[in-house]
Amino acid sequence: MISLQDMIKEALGNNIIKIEDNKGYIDVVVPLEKLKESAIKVKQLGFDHVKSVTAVDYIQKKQFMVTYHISSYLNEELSRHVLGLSTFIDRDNPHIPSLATIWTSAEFQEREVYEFFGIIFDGHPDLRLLLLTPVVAALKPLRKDFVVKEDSINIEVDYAAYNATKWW
Amino acid sequence: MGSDNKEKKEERLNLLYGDLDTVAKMAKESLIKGKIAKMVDWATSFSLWPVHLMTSCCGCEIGAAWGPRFDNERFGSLPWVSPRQTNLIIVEGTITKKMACTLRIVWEQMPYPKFAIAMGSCALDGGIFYNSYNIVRPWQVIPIDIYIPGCPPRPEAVARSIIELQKMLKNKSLASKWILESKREDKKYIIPKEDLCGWRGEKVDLTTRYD
Amino acid sequence: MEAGTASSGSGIHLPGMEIAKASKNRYEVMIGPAHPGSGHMRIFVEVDGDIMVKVDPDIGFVHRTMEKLAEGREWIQNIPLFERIAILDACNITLPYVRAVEKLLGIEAPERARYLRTLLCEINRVASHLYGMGIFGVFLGHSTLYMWAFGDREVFIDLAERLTGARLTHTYPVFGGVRRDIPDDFPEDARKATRYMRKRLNEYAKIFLNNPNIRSRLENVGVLTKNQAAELGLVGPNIRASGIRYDVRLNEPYEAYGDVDFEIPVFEEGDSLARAWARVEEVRQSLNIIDQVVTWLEKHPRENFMHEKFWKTAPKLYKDVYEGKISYSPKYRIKLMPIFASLKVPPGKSFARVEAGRGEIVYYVESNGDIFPYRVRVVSPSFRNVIAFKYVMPGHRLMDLPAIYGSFDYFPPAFDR
Amino acid sequence: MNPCYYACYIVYKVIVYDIIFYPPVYQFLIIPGLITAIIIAIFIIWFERKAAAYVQMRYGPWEIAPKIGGATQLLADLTRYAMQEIITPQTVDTLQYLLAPIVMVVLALLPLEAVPLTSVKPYFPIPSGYSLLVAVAFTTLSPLFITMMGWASNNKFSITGSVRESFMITSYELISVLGLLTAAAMTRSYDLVKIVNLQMSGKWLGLINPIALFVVFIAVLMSTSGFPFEIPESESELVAGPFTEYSGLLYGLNMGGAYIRRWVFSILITLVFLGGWAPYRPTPGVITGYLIPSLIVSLKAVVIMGIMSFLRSVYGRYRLDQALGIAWEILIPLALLAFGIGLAEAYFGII
Repeated sequence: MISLQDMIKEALGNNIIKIEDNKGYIDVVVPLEKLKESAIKVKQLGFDHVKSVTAVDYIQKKQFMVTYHISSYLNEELSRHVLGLSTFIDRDNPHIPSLATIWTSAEFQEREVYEFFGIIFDGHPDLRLLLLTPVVAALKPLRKDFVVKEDSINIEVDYAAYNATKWW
Repeated sequence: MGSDNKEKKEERLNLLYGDLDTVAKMAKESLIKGKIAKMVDWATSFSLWPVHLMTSCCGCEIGAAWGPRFDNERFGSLPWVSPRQTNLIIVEGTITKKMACTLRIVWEQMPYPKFAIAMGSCALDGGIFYNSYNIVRPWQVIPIDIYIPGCPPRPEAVARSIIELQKMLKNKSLASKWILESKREDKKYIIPKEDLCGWRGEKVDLTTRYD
Repeated sequence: MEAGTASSGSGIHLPGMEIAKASKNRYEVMIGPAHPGSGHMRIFVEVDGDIMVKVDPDIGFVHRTMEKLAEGREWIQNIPLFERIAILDACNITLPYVRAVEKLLGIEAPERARYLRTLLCEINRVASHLYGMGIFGVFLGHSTLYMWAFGDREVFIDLAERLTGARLTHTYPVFGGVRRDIPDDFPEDARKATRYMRKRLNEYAKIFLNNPNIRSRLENVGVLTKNQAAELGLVGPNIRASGIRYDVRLNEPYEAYGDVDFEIPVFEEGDSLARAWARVEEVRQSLNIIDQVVTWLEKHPRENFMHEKFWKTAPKLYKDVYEGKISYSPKYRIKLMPIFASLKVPPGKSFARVEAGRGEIVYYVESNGDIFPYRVRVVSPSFRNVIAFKYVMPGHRLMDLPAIYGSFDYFPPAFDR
Repeated sequence: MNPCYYACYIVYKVIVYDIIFYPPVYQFLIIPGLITAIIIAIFIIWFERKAAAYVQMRYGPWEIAPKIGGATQLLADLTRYAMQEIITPQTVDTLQYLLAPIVMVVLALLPLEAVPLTSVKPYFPIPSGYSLLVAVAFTTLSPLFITMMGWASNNKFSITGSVRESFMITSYELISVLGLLTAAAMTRSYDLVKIVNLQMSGKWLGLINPIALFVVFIAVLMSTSGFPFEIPESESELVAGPFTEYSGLLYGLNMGGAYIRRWVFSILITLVFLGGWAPYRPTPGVITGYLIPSLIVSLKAVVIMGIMSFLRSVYGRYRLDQALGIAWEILIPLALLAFGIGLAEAYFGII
């Protein structure tokens, strides 16, 4: 029984920039241009669905990290593990090949990342807004340079307007 | 005195000829004098049908409040499907910017006399999501009669709000007042409809019935 | 329903959300967001005659921006925040967050805490399944099932309330353990509840699942094969109804699930009826687990339910009350240890998954060593189930929409977060 | 004789004989017409809610009148509906939109003009040898206006609902007509009085030919969208079907209209299958010849309506194609079978 890490190493070869055992999942970092190729290879191993598509904004490094957490349903041995397929993309020009054509389960999650971060998934079959209104989505709310106020005293509440709505 | 009598005579004549305005006025006057006004308030207070408008997580407790244990149907209140046949909105928690338009449209679709209960601290002032970038205070969208604090409020609190609304209806005779005045005194909404519904991109009909 | 605007013609156009204009003999129906058959979401349905051709779920009507808010709040404050994802399943929903942070902290809850968490998780699972079944009943016009399920749900909400003090928002699991221990007479009540529920489940089957009228609505409707379910990445009872034997409790046992004895009901049919049955059978298994956990808790002496690192900072009164030196009185407010307020979590990335009532819930937590999380990513079960509407519904009749929608036990706030 | 007394007597006679007990007025407006129908609708809807509540482990309407179990609940609902604003959306066809519910209710009551409620000749509303045929023909009129409502509302849900309604019309009408006319075949008469008189001996047609009764019962459920055939107004995908846009009094009329139709059908079933005013034998006189038999018929009809209402708490709703399948594949053969059985029974002289 070879370990999962070796299996991945064997399958992806020198596509891997870094492979590490994070808490709860095995993280494989691949370069952006090799992402689709690696995804196809990983799927052939038996990883059949995407659990989550995550983007993290590293504003200081001017990078986004996009991680696909993938696992398996049909292969019981693989279903005990979660594999993270990560890649780093440029923050100013956020384009990434879409994996929704490989894993259908990524379709809605990529749409969500698109509207929250403004990351454009090239080749996505149906890249539209999902949760937000266009006005809010334009803020790209999950980026780190969008800051919500956390001080409850300074929250603007127009109580004069509130009084004006009392009726009868 | 003499001119008064003349007017009264004219009114009666109008009744014969069929001046509908006068007839409506006289009918309204008889409403004030008679017991019909009280009857209307009584009937409305025991027939507060909330519209099915699930807005957020307090919906769980709404389900429980009309479930067997708390059974708000005891107060004659029956959750109903279509806004046209109901007279109560229960705002169940947070209103997001996407939902606000729907809330206003549903409110406008309901026939008068109608009432609104804001349930949960999110509906009061944002609650735990007070600094979220995607929420709207419900009182900015529709006029609210009663607030229920709590996150989420217990079903007993929902029942209490129905009882309080019944009391309010009877004491202030809200329902019959609408029939008499045929419009609400204050029809202002804080956020205009074009702001709420503008994102939908469709042509919003801004001339509501009350302008 | 939006009847006022619904009549304004074919296909409305949302900027950024354009959908294809309906062709001539097709008809577009908007189910939601204020529609008795939708809950808090909208479904654009394109109908050809009576057959649904294209289904496009439009969601986000309950999006309360939790992932963003979590980045500005302390680690412990985020537990009640994430509870609001699906407050009817609060313990299951927050547990993976707690576990992910525990992984970063490098601690593990003591054994008693693990059993207590399992107990509340299973109570929540039963309540959540009953909620789903009730909504399913009302979708099919069967109001009696709705009332029964909501009435029996109260039994389990009561149990949870006795355990935690709150009907829905328990905030029970915290880092390193749980908030408090069970009351002394809890096991007896729990056994009574499970006995009652087992009896009721048979009655549910009699009036709902074996009702010929309901069976004819559900059989061979919304069929998902094993491979399709895996491809769409669905979760929870929905995949187990399609023949996939996947349950986080089984595949990656967490808390006390490795020690208790239970089965995972798996069905092969993959239709709406199988999904409904999967829930009923799962409730039965949960009742078994509750019984086992309660017995374990009774047999084992009271010991620590909080990790030593946090317990030693607890106020003296709190310890005294718990250890029985002072008898409990309502005037004592049980507070969390002050250490939680300024908790700093070591930098790192962690990932945790838990089988919630509606299916697997996944958290990705990233810390940079601050008192706030750097990034929290939540993927709730409904988030992964919603894709099914787009691919399963086309080809069915319009009247099948509630039958399919209800069978997936979809809960919009859980999607929107 | 005191002239005043004489005048009073004349007025009394006119009121009682020429107005109240004048059959077209009495049957259309009093028993079993409008007033009774409204009272029955109030009672039955309350009963429906209470029965459902009983099955569902709760109280149902209560606080409004705790001593009588909240029986005045529907009074409050009706008053509220009557006093609420009537919204006419801009997009509707105003005339049809306003007229359709009113015409629907009036036409729903029309069959009562044809059914005799007593065997005493002066109290027949329309003395006719074909009263069964006329009544059945009248029952088919009002559903057309439900279709019209949906069309006039100009709302997608309404139109879909009215299309479903018209599907249902085509399927249930044949069944109900076949089922009701089985009685005509068995008794060799279209006259309801004759049909009831034949059942006086205790041989109710419903007992002799239960299949016909069952078929008609299901057809009535389909026609008045009772569970499990509540398809045109199925709330979980079409908000309220054809009635979606209606508010205030007009919706009250719609809601009442369905119950009035159910009431009319119940009276027809009572007369045809359940022996009408049997075992009571009407004798000449207003009270004994008209009031009492009509009350007996009403009582029996109320029982039928109660059974129909109770089904709500047991069944969900069928899909449209399933309901149509049940109608065309099961009920119509059953109706034909019932017709055949009826003919055979008539031939062998059982009836």
